[in-house]
Amino acid sequence: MKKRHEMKVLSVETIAKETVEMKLYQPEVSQQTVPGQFLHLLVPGFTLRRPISIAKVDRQEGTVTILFKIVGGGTKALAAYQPGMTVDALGPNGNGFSIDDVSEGGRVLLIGGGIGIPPIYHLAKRLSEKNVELVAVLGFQSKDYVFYEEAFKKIAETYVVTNDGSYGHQGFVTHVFPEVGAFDQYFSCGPLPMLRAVTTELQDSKGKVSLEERMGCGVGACMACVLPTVDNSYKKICSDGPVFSAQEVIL
Amino acid sequence: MKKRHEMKVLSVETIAKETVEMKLYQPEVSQQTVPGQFLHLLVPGFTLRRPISIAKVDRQEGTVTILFKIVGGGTKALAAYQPGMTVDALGPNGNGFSIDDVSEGGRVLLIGGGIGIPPIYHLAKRLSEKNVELVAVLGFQSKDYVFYEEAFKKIAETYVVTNDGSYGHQGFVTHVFPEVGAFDQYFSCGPLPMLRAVTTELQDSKGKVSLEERMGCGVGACMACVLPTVDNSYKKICSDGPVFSAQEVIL
Amino acid sequence: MNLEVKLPGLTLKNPIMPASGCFGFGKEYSEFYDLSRLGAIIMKAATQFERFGNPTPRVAETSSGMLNAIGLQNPGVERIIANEVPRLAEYDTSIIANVAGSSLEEYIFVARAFNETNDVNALELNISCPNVKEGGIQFGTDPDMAKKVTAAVKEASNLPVYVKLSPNVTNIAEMAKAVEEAGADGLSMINTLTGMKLHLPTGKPLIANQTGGLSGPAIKPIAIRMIYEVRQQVSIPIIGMGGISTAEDVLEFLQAGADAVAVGTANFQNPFACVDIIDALPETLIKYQYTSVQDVIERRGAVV
Amino acid sequence: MNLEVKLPGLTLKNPIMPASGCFGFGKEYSEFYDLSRLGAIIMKAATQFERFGNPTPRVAETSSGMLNAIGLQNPGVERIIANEVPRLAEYDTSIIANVAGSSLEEYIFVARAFNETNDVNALELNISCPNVKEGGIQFGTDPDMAKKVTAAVKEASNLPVYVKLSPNVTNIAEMAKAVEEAGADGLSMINTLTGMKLHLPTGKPLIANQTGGLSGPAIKPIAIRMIYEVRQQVSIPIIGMGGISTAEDVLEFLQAGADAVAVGTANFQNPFACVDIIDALPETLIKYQYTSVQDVIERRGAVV
Ligand SMILES: Cc1cc2nc3c(=O)[nH]c(=O)nc-3n(C[C@H](O)[C@H](O)[C@H](O)COP(=O)(O)OP(=O)(O)OC[C@H]3O[C@@H](n4cnc5c(N)ncnc54)[C@H](O)[C@@H]3O)c2cc1C
Ligand SMILES: Cc1cc2nc3c(=O)[nH]c(=O)nc-3n(C[C@H](O)[C@H](O)[C@H](O)COP(=O)(O)OP(=O)(O)OC[C@H]3O[C@@H](n4cnc5c(N)ncnc54)[C@H](O)[C@@H]3O)c2cc1C
Ligand SMILES: Cc1cc2nc3c(=O)[nH]c(=O)nc-3n(C[C@H](O)[C@H](O)[C@H](O)COP(=O)(O)O)c2cc1C
Ligand SMILES: Cc1cc2nc3c(=O)[nH]c(=O)nc-3n(C[C@H](O)[C@H](O)[C@H](O)COP(=O)(O)O)c2cc1C
Ligand code: FES
Ligand code: FES
Repeated sequence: MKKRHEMKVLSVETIAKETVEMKLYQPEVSQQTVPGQFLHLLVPGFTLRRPISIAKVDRQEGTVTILFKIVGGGTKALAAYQPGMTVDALGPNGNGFSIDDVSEGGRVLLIGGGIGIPPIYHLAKRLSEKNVELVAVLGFQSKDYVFYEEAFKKIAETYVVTNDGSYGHQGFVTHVFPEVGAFDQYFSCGPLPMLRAVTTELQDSKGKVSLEERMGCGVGACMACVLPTVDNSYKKICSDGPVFSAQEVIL
Repeated sequence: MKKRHEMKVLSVETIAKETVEMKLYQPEVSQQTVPGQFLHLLVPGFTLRRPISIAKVDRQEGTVTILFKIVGGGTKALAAYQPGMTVDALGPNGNGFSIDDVSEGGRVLLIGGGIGIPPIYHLAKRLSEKNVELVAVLGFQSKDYVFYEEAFKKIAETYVVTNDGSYGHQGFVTHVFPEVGAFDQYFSCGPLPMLRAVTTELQDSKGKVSLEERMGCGVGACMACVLPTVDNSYKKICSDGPVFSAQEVIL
Repeated sequence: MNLEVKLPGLTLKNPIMPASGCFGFGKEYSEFYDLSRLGAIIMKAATQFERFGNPTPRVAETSSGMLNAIGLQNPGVERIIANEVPRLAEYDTSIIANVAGSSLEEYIFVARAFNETNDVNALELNISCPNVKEGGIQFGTDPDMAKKVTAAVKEASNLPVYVKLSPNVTNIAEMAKAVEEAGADGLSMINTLTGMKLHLPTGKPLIANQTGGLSGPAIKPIAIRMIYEVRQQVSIPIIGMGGISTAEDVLEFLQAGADAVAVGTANFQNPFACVDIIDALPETLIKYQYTSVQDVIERRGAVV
Repeated sequence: MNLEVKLPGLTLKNPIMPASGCFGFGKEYSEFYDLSRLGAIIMKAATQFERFGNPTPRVAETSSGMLNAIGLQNPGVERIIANEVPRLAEYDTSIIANVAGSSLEEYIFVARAFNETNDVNALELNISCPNVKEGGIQFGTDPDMAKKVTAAVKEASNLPVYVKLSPNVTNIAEMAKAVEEAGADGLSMINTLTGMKLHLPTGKPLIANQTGGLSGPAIKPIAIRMIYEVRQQVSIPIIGMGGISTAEDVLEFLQAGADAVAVGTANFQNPFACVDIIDALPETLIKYQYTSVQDVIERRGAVV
């Protein structure tokens, strides 16, 4: 049976502009999670839970780390949590990135945009345990927002792109695609306009994308988060996704 | 101009069953308060402020002490406050017990019921600075709810009454009136049925009562807390009261 | 403690059921607890054909509430009967089918289809969905239309019919009396209030459908008022809903005039909402000196 | 930044005013700040004779809202004109008088009385108070009655008339169009939604009047929806209200179709609510790329 977890806050840290890293203790969730899955967090005073991707887990420690951007009341309240407090969470929810079809010795392109980068990092860590070559393209609004560059550099050939050129390459993530070379498959998470550009640019490549939508239940019951599919049907982002084959869905 | 105060919580202590004493730091309020006045407290997550009487002040320390019973969501949330946090308060609100007409060498009867006792204690402290003989009758539901008995005993001849007889005299506060002797004036605060009994029993004596009503604004603007008066008019409990002459209002 | 309630066509072990549309067809929540614990299950709305519903975003958060404009997405009554009802029938609980439509014919079609199954115990006639443009809403705001569709569905089906009322009306008692007259076995109330939220950066409605239905604790005082009002004027039982999230809320609905209740939005905050409420109900009733759910229902007569 | 708005009969330095009944006659809040900072002040309802209102309790708290059933307690229009208006007239702000009544004659009497003063700038015609039993509410839910009282008050007074609409109706746009046709200079919306809360130990309504009017953030999505809907169908200006407590709320109301706003329940939580909102408004407008209040009003045309 699925549970509702009380996760203990171990640390809360601002690691870039408006960007908070929170480490939580919950061994069960830590064991079960695969990259791309999310927690559905209850923030007191708000009706709906907040979906936040899992950015990394440490199964030994029994910890789960999330990263979030302060955009509204819910994330603002979360950012004010103190170590020792607990967060009420459902999860791990959804279907993450399947990496069964990534072959040993292959080359994988990872594309993350802004707050879509945490699940991509989680995936990179997992892929780095396989014998796979990783190339990461990370897009941010501007220099102040950059995070996890060093962490990525340890495991991947990393390109940082900022919209305003204040750090790394200037422009959109797609602008550095000519430089990244050949790859077998790509994985991407980020804002919808970025995902649209990425899937269009890479339409001849095999790829998986992680999507967002406003959620009600977060568990597949309310039909708030549906997405049309190419076969004239639909998928639920919270339970069929958030990760989908780029070929399967209509963005 | 009136202000909205941030009052710092110094201590929170359960001093009897469901009864919490909270000490707050706010020198300005501490200086201004007279017995019978109240604070109007904002509790995050609740629409309306909670009126809570001031139980004592220490002008030297700049502190204000309140006492409250946990009855619903607001008082429950307040009871969970930790030292160091701040409470948003309006006040001191209302008109307290006027003691100008209490003459030196006189004898005063104080009658408090349950959570109506704190403002009576504040008054007793202030009266004890005058050369006045004090008799206090304190009513509680049962033994577990008794508080401030020792504090009263230091300054007043004190009778404790419990409804179920589990401590002190058994019955209602009015039951010990035959024992208290003559007095010049009485002051009372407590639940409405008690005040009705007290004012009826003591209808030939001069007295002042402190009243409660559900409040909207707490400052006299919304007309939520009106009370009919004997002259066919009305008074607002939050701003004309909460203390009224027993002869003036209709309970 | 005895939590049982008897309603036309339904004997419920407790008065708690998930509200239509907030629990799908039970599958997802069956991963959290045993659905046999529920008094009944109200299924997501069924229409004649599959519906894909409205574009997204379909939900938005509001103070103590939420807006939704799902648009009755469902696989169509036939697939519901084939795939969902049999799975739910394995649980020891009652099944209520929510019947929706945009024409009289569609309502009749759906009601007939459920009538053919053995596992559906009652119909909840949804004449009040605010998120369907083709006219679904009119049935819920015009007493004559409401009467017509109620009578037609009663004729099309042998199952007891609970008509789900819309709160977006000037006179709720008039609506209730109309459907009672038309033969409704019970009422279900309230559906959502029509609301809107704007997206400040664009100044446009946040929900793709523009308006959405407001649910959650924010609307509870309106639900209580409407149930109280209707209870004075009609005698058929009422399944009450609108912002219930605690056992105390359930008691308030029962005192106001409901005979059973449904829990909607609260499931999203707490997937265990229904069972947590069922667990807390006995001590809540004891606290307020009631001996059973039936006791609350009987004693309110004296109160009103 | 320029926060000015021009409405019939009113030039407001900013679009913020306290809502009727939530600010008395300004006296109490003048002890917190200088009332000259307000765009305008809407006074507590005035009736022909003094009214003592309903028995207490008159208020109850709800999730993100409150219920009230004050029952239009006020000293009567003559004493308001004698004692309250002159005091308010000393501030550099506009005065709007809220006109209430339980008969056509009473509305006319009150409107005429205010017409004799020099210091009242506009009338808010309260046809929507849900807490008066004698029929006040009927004017607010029947379009023909609303038309009648609007026309009568227009004739009785030279002041611009803003008709305050009740949200307790099936079709708000119909009400708005009716009063526009009858000559209303503007609308004021929304008044409270009728609600109820029970006192669990007794099972009886907590508010002595049984029902009360629901206000506060809980009703904001309903207010926004109604204003948006009405804005598509009428052209007279709208004073918007219902759950406003921040400058972002004000922007949402302006985007939805309001031309100015009133702040009610928020004053009780924060006596500085109006001035805090006025202070925050410029930066909020800048954040969402507007250059003035007028800019929001003009640009929504393109959006709607
Ligand atoms: C599967 C998934 C994974 C996500 N992972 C992350 C992550 O790792 N880090 C991160 O910072 N953000 C992530 N998001 C986005 C995050 O959920 C929103 O930023 C957050 O809910 C905003 O809440 P708020 O109260 O601060 O903002 P508000 O705008 O005040 O929220 C109001 C409502 O809108 C919803 N909402 C607002 N923005 C979004 C959004 N982009 N997607 C879905 N719902 C939204 C909120 O959940 C809430 O119900 C993820 C979203 C999804 C769907
Ligand atoms: C002038 C005055 C002084 C008071 N002083 C004290 C005191 O010193 N200690 C103390 O314990 N209590 C005092 N009270 C009562 C106290 O205000 C309530 O017990 C408290 O507001 C309950 O809040 P709640 O959220 O716990 O309960 P809930 O019942 O959940 O409150 C719901 C709403 O009802 C109101 N309410 C409930 N009970 C009362 C009540 N008895 N009087 C007024 N409003 C009520 C609340 O303020 C709130 O708006 C005083 C009341 C007044 C009017
Ligand atoms: C996401 C969502 C979907 C809903 N779908 C339906 C539906 O299909 N049929 C229906 O009759 N009511 C539907 N409703 C209304 C609920 O059944 C219920 O009447 C309403 O939400 C009030 O209860 P609550 O405040 O407990 O949610 C839906 C409500 C929500 C929030
Ligand atoms: C305590 C109280 C008293 C009110 N009295 C009046 C009144 O006398 N006349 C009137 O037109 N509206 C009255 N209203 C309604 C408000 O003016 C306003 O329309 C409503 O409360 C919605 O705004 P809010 O959510 O900001 O409070 C009253 C509201 C409250 C809460
Ligand atoms: S959020 Fe409810 S189905 Fe996805
Ligand atoms: S509470 Fe508003 S006048 Fe007393």
